[in-house]
Amino acid sequence: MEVPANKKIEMLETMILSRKFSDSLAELCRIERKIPGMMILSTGQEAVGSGVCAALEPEDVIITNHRSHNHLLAKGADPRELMAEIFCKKTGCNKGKSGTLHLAVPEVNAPCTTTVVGGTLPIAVGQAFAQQYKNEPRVTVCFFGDGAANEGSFHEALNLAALWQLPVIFGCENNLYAGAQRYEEHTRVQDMARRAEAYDMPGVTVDGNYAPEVYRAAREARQLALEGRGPTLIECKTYRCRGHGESDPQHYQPGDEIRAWQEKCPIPRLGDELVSLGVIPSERIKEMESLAEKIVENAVRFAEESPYPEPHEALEDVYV
Amino acid sequence: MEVPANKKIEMLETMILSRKFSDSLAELCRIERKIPGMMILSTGQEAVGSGVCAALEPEDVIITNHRSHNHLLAKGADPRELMAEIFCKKTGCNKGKSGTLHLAVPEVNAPCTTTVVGGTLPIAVGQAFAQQYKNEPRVTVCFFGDGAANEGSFHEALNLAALWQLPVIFGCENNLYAGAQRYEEHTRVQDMARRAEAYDMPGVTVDGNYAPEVYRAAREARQLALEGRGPTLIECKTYRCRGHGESDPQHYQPGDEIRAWQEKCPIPRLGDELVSLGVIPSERIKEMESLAEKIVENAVRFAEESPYPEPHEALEDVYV
Amino acid sequence: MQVMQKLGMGQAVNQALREEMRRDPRVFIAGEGVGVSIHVNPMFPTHGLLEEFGPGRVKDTPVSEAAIAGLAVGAAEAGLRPVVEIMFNPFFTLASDMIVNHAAKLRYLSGGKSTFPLVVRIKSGAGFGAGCQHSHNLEAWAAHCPGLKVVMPSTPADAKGLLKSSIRDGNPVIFIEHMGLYFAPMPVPEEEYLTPLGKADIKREGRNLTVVTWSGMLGVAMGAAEMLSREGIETEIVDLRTLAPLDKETILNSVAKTGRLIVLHEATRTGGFAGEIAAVVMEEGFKHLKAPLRRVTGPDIPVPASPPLEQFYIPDENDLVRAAKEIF
Amino acid sequence: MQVMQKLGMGQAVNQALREEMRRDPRVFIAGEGVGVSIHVNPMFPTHGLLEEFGPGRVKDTPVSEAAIAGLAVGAAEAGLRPVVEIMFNPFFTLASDMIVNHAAKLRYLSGGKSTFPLVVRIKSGAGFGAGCQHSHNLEAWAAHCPGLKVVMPSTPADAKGLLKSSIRDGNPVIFIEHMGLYFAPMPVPEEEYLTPLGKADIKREGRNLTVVTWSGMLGVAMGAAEMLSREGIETEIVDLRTLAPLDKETILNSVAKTGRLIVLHEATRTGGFAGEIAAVVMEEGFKHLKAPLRRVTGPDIPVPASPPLEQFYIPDENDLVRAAKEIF
Ligand SMILES: Cc1ncc(C[n+]2csc(CCOP(=O)(O)OP(=O)(O)O)c2C)c(N)n1
Ligand SMILES: Cc1ncc(C[n+]2csc(CCOP(=O)(O)OP(=O)(O)O)c2C)c(N)n1
Ligand SMILES: [Mg+2]
Ligand SMILES: [Mg+2]
Repeated sequence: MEVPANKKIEMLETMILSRKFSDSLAELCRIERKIPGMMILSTGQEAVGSGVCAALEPEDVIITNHRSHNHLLAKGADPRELMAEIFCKKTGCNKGKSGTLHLAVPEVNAPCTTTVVGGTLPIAVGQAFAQQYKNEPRVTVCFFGDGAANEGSFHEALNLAALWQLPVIFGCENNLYAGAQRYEEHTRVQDMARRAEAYDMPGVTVDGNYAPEVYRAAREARQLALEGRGPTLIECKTYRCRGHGESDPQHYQPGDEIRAWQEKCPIPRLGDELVSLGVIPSERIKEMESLAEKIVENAVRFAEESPYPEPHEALEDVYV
Repeated sequence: MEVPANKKIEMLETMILSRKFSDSLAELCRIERKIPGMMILSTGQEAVGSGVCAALEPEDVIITNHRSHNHLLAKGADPRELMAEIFCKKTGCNKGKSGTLHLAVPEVNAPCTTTVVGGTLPIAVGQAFAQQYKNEPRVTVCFFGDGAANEGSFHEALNLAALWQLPVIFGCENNLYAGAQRYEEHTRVQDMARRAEAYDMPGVTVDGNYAPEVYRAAREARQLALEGRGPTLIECKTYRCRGHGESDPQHYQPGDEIRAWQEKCPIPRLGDELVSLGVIPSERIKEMESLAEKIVENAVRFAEESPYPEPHEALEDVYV
Repeated sequence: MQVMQKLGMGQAVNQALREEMRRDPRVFIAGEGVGVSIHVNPMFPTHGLLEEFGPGRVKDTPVSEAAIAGLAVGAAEAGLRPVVEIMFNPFFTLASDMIVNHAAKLRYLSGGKSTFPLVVRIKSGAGFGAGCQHSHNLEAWAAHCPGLKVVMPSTPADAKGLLKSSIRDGNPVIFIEHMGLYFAPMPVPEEEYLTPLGKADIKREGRNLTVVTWSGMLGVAMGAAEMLSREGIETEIVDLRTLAPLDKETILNSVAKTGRLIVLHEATRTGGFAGEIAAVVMEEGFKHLKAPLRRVTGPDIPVPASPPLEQFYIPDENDLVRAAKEIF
Repeated sequence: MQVMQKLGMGQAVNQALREEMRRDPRVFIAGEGVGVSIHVNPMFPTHGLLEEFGPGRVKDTPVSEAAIAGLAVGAAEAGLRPVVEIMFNPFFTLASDMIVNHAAKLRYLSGGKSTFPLVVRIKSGAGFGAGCQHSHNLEAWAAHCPGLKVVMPSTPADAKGLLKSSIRDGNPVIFIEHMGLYFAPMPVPEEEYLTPLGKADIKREGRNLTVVTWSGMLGVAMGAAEMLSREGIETEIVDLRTLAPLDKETILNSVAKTGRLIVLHEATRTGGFAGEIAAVVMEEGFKHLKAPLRRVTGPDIPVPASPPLEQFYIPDENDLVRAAKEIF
C-alpha cells in the first residue's frame, strides 16, 4: 500500500506537535516543578501514535495508557485542555481529577485512559465488541507497552478478540523497556508480534520509528477488521529515549544505546524524506515547528492561568 | 526414547485404579448421594495423570486442579485418605476441610490443589523456583485444562517460567471442553501447545489417550528441566467422557463424539498392547482390576465408616 | 390487582433479564456458560435466554474473568448495557482490577465525561459443600469502592425489581445473588416493576430489637424472629437490599425505635460489612442505643467443605436468638 | 544502651530485609524493579539489595502481579521465605486471587499440612498526585480474609521490627507501607529486634479521648492531639500496627479509660476498617462509651490527582480536631 502524501504530512505534524509538547513538559517539570505527580513522556516514540492515528477515522476509538500524550494529540485532542489537565487545573479535560496519567478525551473517541499496565486491552475488547454489536464500520485501537504484554489481561483480551473476530487493533509500543527492566529481562520471546499466533491472529512487527510503516500496518489491520476478519497485533519497535518518567536517571540504559536510537529519531527521518522527495519544502517543516511551538506555548499559558478546581469539587463525578 | 516395560505396567495399574475409583464415585454420588459438593471425574483421561506421574520421581512435585483424582492416585496418594476426604470425613487427607475439590497430599509431593481455574500455574512456577533456588534435582508438574489456558495466570506463569528457565512442566489436559464450551468456542488456536512459542518455550502436542506417549513427552521435558533448559508445555489431547461434573447431563456433547472417544479409551488401548506384545499375560490385567476393586472398596468402606469432623474443628488450621 | 407467580431467585433474575433484553436492544449478557450451560435447570438465572435472544446477545465466554469484566467496561462506555456474570464470588478477585480500578474509577477520572452503566452478576453463598474457593462472601470489598453500587437481594421479588433497576442505572452495579435462594420459590409479581436501589426494606416490624441483614440471611432472621417473638421479643428486620449506597435512614429509624441492634451476615466477621452498620449507628444513632451491639456472622475461617463444618460456619437461628438474649 | 539512627521508613524496611536476608538464606525478594529500579534513591525499600545479595536472591520480575504472588505461594510452600512486592496498593487486585484464594486458604484446605510463610509488601497511600489508580488504600480487603495477617506500620522503627517478625511468621503476611513515610527520617534502633505482630502500640497517652489509627495517619493524630491538648482534651493514640490479628484488648482498655472513640484512617469511609473497630467497641466496650463515635476518613470518592482535591481527600489535623469537638 502506498502511503498518501497528505497522511505523511499529517503524521509529521502530529509528531512535531507531540515532541514540542513533551519537551515543554520535560522542562516545566524539571525546572519549575509546576506539575504534580509523575511525568511520563513519549519522546522518540512519536511515530507510533502518529502513525496509528493517521490511519484512523475520527469515529474510530483509541484506548491508551500511562504514556498517552502522543496518542491523544495524534487523535486530535485539544492541546490546551490536555495541558491544563496535566497541570491538574479545573479547565483540564477531566477537571483536574485525572492529571497527566489517565487523560480521557471522549470528544475525539479516546474515552478512557488507564495507567494500570495491561488495563487498556480488555477495555478495548469491550469497545470493539460494541462496534461489532452495533454493526458500526469502526475499529478500536488499544495502545500498550512491551511490559504490558506480560500481564494476564493481554492474554485474555487477545484470546477473546480473536475468538469473536472483533474489530480491534492491538498496538504494542515496544520501547525496549518496562520500567527499569530491559526487554530480555522481562520476556524471552524475540518479537512480541509472535504472540499473535497463540490466538490464531495476524501479528506484524514494524519499524516503530518510521511513521509511514506504522500507518501502513494500522491501515491494513483496520481494513481487515472492517471486513469482519478480526483483530491484528501490531508490534512497533521503538525506543524510550528518556527515562520511564522524568525522575528516572536512566542509569540502566547504556549511553550508546540511547545515542544510537536518537539517531533514528522518527521526526527528522520522515521530515528529511518528505523534503528530499520534494513532497514539501524544508521551510514547511520550520512552519510546522513554529506552529507547534505556538500551540504548546498557548496551551501552557492557558494551563498556568487556569484556576485549580475548588476542593469540594472532589465530591463530584463519582456517580451519574 | 523407549518406554520401559515396567513403566508401562505401572501406568496401566494406576489407570485401572483411577477408573475404578471414578466409577465408584460416579455410582456413589448418583445413587446414594453420600458425597457433598460437586463430583468431578476424569473418566477417559487417565492416560494424562498416569503417563505424566510415571515419568516423575517421588521427590518431584505436582500441583493439580479440580479434576485431580487421577493425578493424585498416579502420584501415589493413599486411596483411603483420598476417599475419606471426598466423603468429607475427619480421616480424610485434609480432615474434611477440602472435600473432593482441593485434595492436598504433601506426603507424595502434591502439596496444593486448587479449583480456581488457572490457579495451578503460578503456584507451580513458585515451586519450581524453589527447586532452582535450592539447586535440587527436581521438577514441578502443573496440571490444568484447555479452559485454564485462557486465564491470564497461564500467560504470566509461562512467561516467567521461560524467562527464568525454571524446571517446570506445564501439563495441559485438553479434554475438548471447558464446562459446556467446546474447545473452538473458547479459543481459535488449533493446538494449545502452539502457545509455548509465545514464550520461546518448547511445546508439544501428544495423544493424551496413549499413556506411553504422554510418559515420553514428560520424561523428555523433565530431562530438559533438570539440565537447566527450562520449562516445556505439553498438551495432551484427550476427551471428557463424562459431564463436567456428575450433575451435568452432557446435552451439548454429541453422542457419536462421546462414543468415538470411548473407543479410544486409554485403558484397553495400553492393556491390549501389553498383552499382544507379550509383556504381560491377560490374566495380569484381571488381577490389576480385582486389586483395584479391592483397594477402592476398602477405601469406600474406610470413608463410610469414618466419622465426620467435630463442628468446632472448623476453627483449626487457619493459621500456623 | 397484582398477579403473583412463584419463582426461585434464579427464575426471578431470569425474568428480569428477559424483560430488560426485550425492552432494550442494548442489553446483552456474557459469561462462562450463560448460554450453553452444564446446568439444564430452569431454576438457574440464564436458563433459556440463548434460545430467545440468540448468540449475538447471549455470549458464552472463555474462562477469562478479567476479559469478561473488561468487556463490560468497554462496551458500557460505548453505549451498550452489559450484564456479565462472575460464576462464583471468590473469582471476583480475578475481575477486581477491571471492576475496581476501571469500572468504578474511569468515570471519575474522566471528570464525569464517560459513563459505565454495567451490571456484574455474581453467584455467592456457602451451603453447597464446595469449600472456600467457591464460597467466600466478598460484598464488603465491593462496598468499600466508591463508584460502585452493590445490590444483594434476599427475595425473588426484590431480585427482579432490583436487577431491572440495576440494568437501567447509569453506574456500575455489583449484583450479588445467593445461590441458596435459587431453589426456594416465593411470590413474585408477574408484571413489570422497578425496585429502587439504595432503599432498605423492613421485612418484619418490631419494637424491641433491630436486626439488619441482607441476602441469604434473611430467612435466618425471619426464623429467629419467630422464636424470639414467642419469648416476647419483637424483632424488626431491616433488609438492606443495597449495601452501597446505604440506606442509613431506615436503619437509624429502626434503631431509634428499638434501641437494640444486631447485624447478621454470612460473610466472615472481621472486616465484614456489619462493621459499617455498627459505625453508622454508633455515629448517628448513639443516643438511642440501650445495649451493646451483637454481630452474628460467619467465623473468621475459610468456608470448609465437610457438612458439619460448613453448618458450623453458616450462622443460624439459634446463633441469632442467643445473641439477642445476650443484650436483653 | 540502645544506639539510634535516623531512618525513613523505606530505609527501615531496607534494613529489615538486609538483616533477614543475611540471617536466613531462604529469604528472597521479588517484584517489579526490586533490583534494578527507576528510582536511584536510598530512601526506597529495596535500594542496594541487588548489589549485596545478587540476582539469585533479588529477583526483578516482569509486570505480572498474579505471577509474582503465585511465585510467593509456591516458593513458600516449598520451604523458602519469599518477600514479594506489589508496587502500588490498587494493583493488589491483580494479585488478589493468588493472595486471597490461595495464600490465605491453601493451608486450611490442606487440613494444616501445607504452610505458606510469605510476605507481600505493598506500597500505599495518597499524597503524591498520581490519582486513584495509584492511590487506593485497600487494607480493609486484606483484613477481611481469614488466613492473612495484615501489618501497617506507622513509624520506621515499627516497620523494621514488624517486617522482621512478618518474615519469620509462619503465615502469609500483607505488609502495607505508606509511601509518605519513606521520606521522614525518625529514630530507629540500630540493633536487631523483633516487634510482635498482633500488638497495638499506644503512641500517646491520654485520658479524655481514644484515637485509633494506623499507618500514614499517625502523624495527623499526633498533631491533632497537640492541638486538642491546648484545649484541655488529652488524647490517647492507639496505633494498631497490625489490623489482623487485631489487638482488641489495647483498644478496649483505652476506651474503658477515656469513654470516647475516634477512628482515623486514610482509606475511604464506607466499608473501611474503622467499622471493625466501631463494632468491636460497641460489642465489648459499650458500657464505657460516653459519646458517639466519630470516623475521620477519606471521603467516599476515588483519590483525585489535582493538589487541592487530593488535599481535600486526605484527612488532616483540623478534621480530627473538629470531630473531637463534636463529641465533647
Ligand atoms: C498493573 C501495574 N503494575 C505496575 C505498574 C507500574 N508501572 C507503570 S508503567 C510500568 C512499566 C510499563 O512498561 P511498558 O508496558 O513497556 O510501557 P512503557 O512504560 O515502556 O511505555 C510499570 C511497571 C502499573 N502502573 N500497573
Ligand atoms: C477462575 C475460575 N473460573 C471459573 C470456574 C468454574 N469452573 C470450574 S471448572 C471450569 C472449566 C474448566 O475447564 P478446563 O480448564 O478445560 O478443565 P476441565 O474441567 O475440562 O478439566 C470452570 C469454568 C473456576 N473454578 N475458576
Ligand atoms: Mg516499554
Ligand atoms: Mg477442559
